[in-house]
Amino acid sequence: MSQIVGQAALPVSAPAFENMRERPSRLTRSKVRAAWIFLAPTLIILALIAGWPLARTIWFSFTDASLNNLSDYEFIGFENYIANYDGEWFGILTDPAWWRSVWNTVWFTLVSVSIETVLGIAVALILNAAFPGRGLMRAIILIPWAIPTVVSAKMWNWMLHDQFGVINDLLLRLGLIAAPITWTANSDTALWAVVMVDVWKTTPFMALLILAALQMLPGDIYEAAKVDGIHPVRVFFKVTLPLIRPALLVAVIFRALDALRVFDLIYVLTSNSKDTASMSVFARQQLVDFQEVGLGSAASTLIFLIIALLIVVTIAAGRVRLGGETL
Amino acid sequence: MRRSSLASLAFVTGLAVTASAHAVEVSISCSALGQEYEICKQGVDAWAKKTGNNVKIVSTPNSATERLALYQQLLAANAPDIDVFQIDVVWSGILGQHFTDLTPKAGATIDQNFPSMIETSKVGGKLVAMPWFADAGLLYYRKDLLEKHKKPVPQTWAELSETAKAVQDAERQGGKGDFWGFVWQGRAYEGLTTNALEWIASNNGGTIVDAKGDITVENPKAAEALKLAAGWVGTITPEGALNYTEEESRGVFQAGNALFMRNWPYAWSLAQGGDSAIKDKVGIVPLPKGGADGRNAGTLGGQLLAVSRYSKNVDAATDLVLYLTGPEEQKRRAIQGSFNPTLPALFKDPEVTKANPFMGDLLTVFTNAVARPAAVTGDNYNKVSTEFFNAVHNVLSKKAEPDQALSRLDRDLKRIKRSGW
Amino acid sequence: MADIVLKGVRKSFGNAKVIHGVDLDIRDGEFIVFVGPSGCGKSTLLRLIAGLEDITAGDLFIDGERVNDLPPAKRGIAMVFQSYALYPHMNVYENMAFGLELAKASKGQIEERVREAARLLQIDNLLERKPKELSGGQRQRVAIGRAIVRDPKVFLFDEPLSNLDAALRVNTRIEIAKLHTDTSATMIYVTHDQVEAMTLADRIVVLNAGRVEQVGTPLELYHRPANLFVAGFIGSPQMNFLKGHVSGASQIRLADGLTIAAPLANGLRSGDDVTLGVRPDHVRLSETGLAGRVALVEELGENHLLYVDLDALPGCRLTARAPGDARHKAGDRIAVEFDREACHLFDSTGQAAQLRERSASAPREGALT
Amino acid sequence: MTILLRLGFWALVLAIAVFSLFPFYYAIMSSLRTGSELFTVAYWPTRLDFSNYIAVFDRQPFGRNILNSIIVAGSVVAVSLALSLTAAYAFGRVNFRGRTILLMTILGVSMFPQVAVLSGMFELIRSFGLYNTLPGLILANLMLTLPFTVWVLTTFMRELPKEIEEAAYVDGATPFIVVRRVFLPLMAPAAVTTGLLAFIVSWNEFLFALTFTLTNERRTVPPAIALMSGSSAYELPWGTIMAASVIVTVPVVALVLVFQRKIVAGLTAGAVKG
Repeated sequence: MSQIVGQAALPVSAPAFENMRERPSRLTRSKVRAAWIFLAPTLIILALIAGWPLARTIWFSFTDASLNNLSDYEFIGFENYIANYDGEWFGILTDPAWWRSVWNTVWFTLVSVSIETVLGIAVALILNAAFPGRGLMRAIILIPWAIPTVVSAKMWNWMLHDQFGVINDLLLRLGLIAAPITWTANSDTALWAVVMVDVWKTTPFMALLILAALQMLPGDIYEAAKVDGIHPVRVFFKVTLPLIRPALLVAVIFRALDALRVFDLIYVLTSNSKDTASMSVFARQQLVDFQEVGLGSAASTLIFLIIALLIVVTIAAGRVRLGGETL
Repeated sequence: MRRSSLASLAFVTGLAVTASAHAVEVSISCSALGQEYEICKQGVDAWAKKTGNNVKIVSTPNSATERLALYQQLLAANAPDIDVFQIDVVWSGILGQHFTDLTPKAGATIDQNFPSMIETSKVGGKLVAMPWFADAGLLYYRKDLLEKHKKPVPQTWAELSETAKAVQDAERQGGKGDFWGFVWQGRAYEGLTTNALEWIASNNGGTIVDAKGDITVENPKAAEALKLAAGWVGTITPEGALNYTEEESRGVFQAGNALFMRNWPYAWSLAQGGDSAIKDKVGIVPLPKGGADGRNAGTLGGQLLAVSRYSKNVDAATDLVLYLTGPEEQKRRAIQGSFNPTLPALFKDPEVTKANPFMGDLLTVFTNAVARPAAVTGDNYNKVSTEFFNAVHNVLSKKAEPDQALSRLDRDLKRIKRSGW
Repeated sequence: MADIVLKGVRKSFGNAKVIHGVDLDIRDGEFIVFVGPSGCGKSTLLRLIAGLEDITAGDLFIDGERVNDLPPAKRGIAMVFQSYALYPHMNVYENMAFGLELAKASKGQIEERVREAARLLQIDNLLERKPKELSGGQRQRVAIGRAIVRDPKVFLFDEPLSNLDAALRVNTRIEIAKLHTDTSATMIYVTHDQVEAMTLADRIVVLNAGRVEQVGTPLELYHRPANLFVAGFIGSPQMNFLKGHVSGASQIRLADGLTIAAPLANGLRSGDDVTLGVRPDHVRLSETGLAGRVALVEELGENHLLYVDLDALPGCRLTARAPGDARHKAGDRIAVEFDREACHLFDSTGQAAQLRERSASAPREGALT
Repeated sequence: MTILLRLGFWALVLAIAVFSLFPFYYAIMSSLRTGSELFTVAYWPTRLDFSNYIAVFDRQPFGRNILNSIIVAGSVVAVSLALSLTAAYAFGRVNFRGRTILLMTILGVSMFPQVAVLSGMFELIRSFGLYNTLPGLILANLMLTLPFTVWVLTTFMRELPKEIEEAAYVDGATPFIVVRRVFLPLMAPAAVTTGLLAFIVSWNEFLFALTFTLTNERRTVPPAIALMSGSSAYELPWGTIMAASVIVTVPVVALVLVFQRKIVAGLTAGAVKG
């Protein structure tokens, strides 16, 4: 291949510049070839472990499959999404419980990810400062994240218990509340309780990623800023924040992805009524509790579409550089 | 492990024909750990010893919904990994098609069980599981406090409300600020269905869906029962109870902070445990009636044993199920683990009543127990139950009036039913 | 050691054309400097030679071999980057040894070459240090050392001194010159600093907007700039430019009543627009010349600069350099004149129109007629 | 002024520590108590009762569960990092057609709720014969960690100075050598951080671990804890669960303490400029 190109290219006599297609050099070609070789294992593994289950889910969303018998189903088009029988509308898109769960999820994501981002930056900035015991602090902030969600959700459920929960006890002792609050039973406070636990649990994730970004910043710009006598707050907004933005956005995107799929926290902490259900809780209920693989898959596909839409908007708004070009 | 290698050794050495016919390995999912595991293991080992087979116990999630999800996953994939499944009474309709019909093998033993237990084990005329042990909702009360305040054990829900209110007020005045009258399971989950079904059934309000499959839940009796229950929240029941499961309510009760509790029989031995604040101060009775003309109705719970269609050793597995659900084993379990037998005869067995003095009283509870409409709604039971507990939860949290909630529930259930369950 | 030939080399990034067909012959052992303003494509051209960018069209030969398709390491080149590009996780020794190691040189050979290069650059006491423990000048030496050990046919320097302070810059410049004498390898050096270009180069290539404006020895470029761009780019302070047009057979008219006698070269006709260029060194103060006002005086010690606004040419500010301390101050009225033979003439397209023969015997004559 | 600042700083550090640690502290407290004690609030241990800790190891092969978790999480991290470091080089430093689409597709994998892919994954694992094996779990967990590690490392890879890579090419390195000898060491802080986060993701993973294993000996820690039960169906062995949680948190803390030195400032310092 390279030989042919080499020979053909020898008698170059200034061809029309505009019509020249870039003829990649050995270096570029070897880089591109290496890139594909490097990507191949990742792509193969992802195609293998994700491709089939995902394709299957999307396919099932157009069928009436039931968990009881997955081999016997019929293709029913968009009926799981929306359908009309005898003047009455059926399908997820007409189900108020679904839209309620969408709203719950989006609200939860917006609130918790915002709080986590701000707190995460603060924690990361503190951990980035040199002080004795910094290593220990790093370990400490990771503890909430290290406790399995299965456990920490139950733990908080216990701590938030209205009768013998330690949170109410503390607040009562501190005189902040007059009577115990029924944190998780009341749908008004339940989602806030979920947000609180989520913030407690995943701020370390944000903090650590932001910390890594901070650590990779060159130190001299800070020295320059110090010499110039710029106020630290200004330095943060004008220098630090723009520089860590790519990493910050990736952290936010992945947190948002997780938050939009929130399941265990809401499942364990709240009463699971329709008022507090998230999209994933809804999907799981259809899929597992009701054996409606078709409906559940449709809900999952809708979750995928909604998340994809939100992420694309985020990426566009944040102007994340994807492979050089701005999306 | 060692056993199976012994078995294969036997195979190699030419004892093959006879040995392999017996030495199969059967795996059973019985409850995960602790005392229940021990008791299960003893029974299983006894059978293994008797038949020469191996039994592997597979532990499954403690939470009912997670366990059901796991079962569905395994069964939907036709996986032969578990031969014998321990299932909840309300799952027979959902999972029934994956299980073998035990009728021919079980034969006469079927009729020795509580009819309600057999009813719930049947799907489309086939016996898909054998009853293993029974459960039913009970009313726990504080003997000492009722005596102290000179109140009788309530016979109706109305009486319970009054007594609870009176004692609660008195106790609170006596300095126990966080004392409550009555705790139960109000979280929007299956437990609420069992609780609410007790209120409605005891008030002659039916069982949501009747045996013929007709939706009966929209009726004044049911609305009346829900109205009463909604009145408890915030007065004799903490608002937090709207997110309580069994353990949270037991927590409040066992800490001595409640007069009444609705719970399953399991709480008895714990409340009587050495470190319990209310040891020897607790009594249990059937749940109250809805009124003078009502009835005592505890929701029927309990577990069944079923044999997977995909099992490679259906015969051995069936044998194991029949052994475990047989009178001998049930008696042993009743004596050693306080598991309530599904065979009425055992409640009068002197050895059993000696070990569990309260068990004699439970016979009436079980005979009167009300079954959830699981068998009749089949696949759709979870949907029915979910709609039901969501509707009830709305009433309890004062988001809807009972009439209104029940009428909407009726509509939603009809929508689920459409052309039939 | 190798000669390098570029034939019609072009480069574009997408639709943006960066190099517009460069032909260049670089002789074996020559020290070539690419200069030009930023964005002129000089770094790109160097990276094309290095193989770090793909050549869009045209051919590149090193030592007679066409190397368009060869990866950098196979071209027999070594490169010193503006930012040094040291491997931060390796110490100095490892940094210098990395290339040899990849070329599968023996341990002893690596050791010998690295030590020798280090001695040459006087960094043999730093071999164990990590880059972050070095000063800027030391890092630059390591970067050069990394190039030396590979014993390349061609050295490529991409503005290697621009991050150093003035004193260090001069020192390192001299060392690079010495390196060239010692190794007699072909060197290509990119800079925007004309002092570096003038002092180091055998020949300078002046680039502008992706085109070669002129190639020549430093003095050729200084004395005989081929066009307005080169004339303006080489020499500091910049050459003065006076606009005018050809009047008659041998006169250039700068303004009404202001003409210069100039024997015209062929090609220019009466009425053509031209530009007259005079270097500040050739502008003399006089009693009688072009009258003007001193706008600004800059004292440089050994000489001084006067910026003069000419009365006759409004908007034209002339720079003059004179030795010693200034005897004038801003606002003073003075007159200037310049030698005719020191003048450069450019036609309307900016090309040098008239290369005057320099003869010592040419009569010195006032510009003003 | 500076003293005030310092005080404020330490107050902040303290606040963060308390916020992070209090629930964990409460878990330790709970793990030292049994029975009805658990239903009362206490801030200090009244007595040290380690019976819960003994029970954790007594009632199930918990040591084996921890080992399984370490094997699974460790392998997942190793595989994820190995794959995503090379993939990040491709995404971050090479211009090739379809790069953006591929990156978005990889992100898309993370957009399906876990429960939706569960049954497909279940069939897949079974068809590979990996049901109830640790490799099966490792494979499944890659789906959770790989998109994340690829994206994060790509971002960091892009931030590295271009000249260092070019210098390596001039020195004769192949893309693979560039990744291994030059970028890998420079990416250490990011790789350690990402690896740590991926480790915890895998360490905490519950749904796959529960569904794809059947026997106690093959279970990882989260399902093992979730499957702990009291002596009867409804009783939650709170003390034991808390004890188990405390035990499993220790390895992670140790891991952080060991690796946090790698997360140090300015590994790229001295690479460029002066």
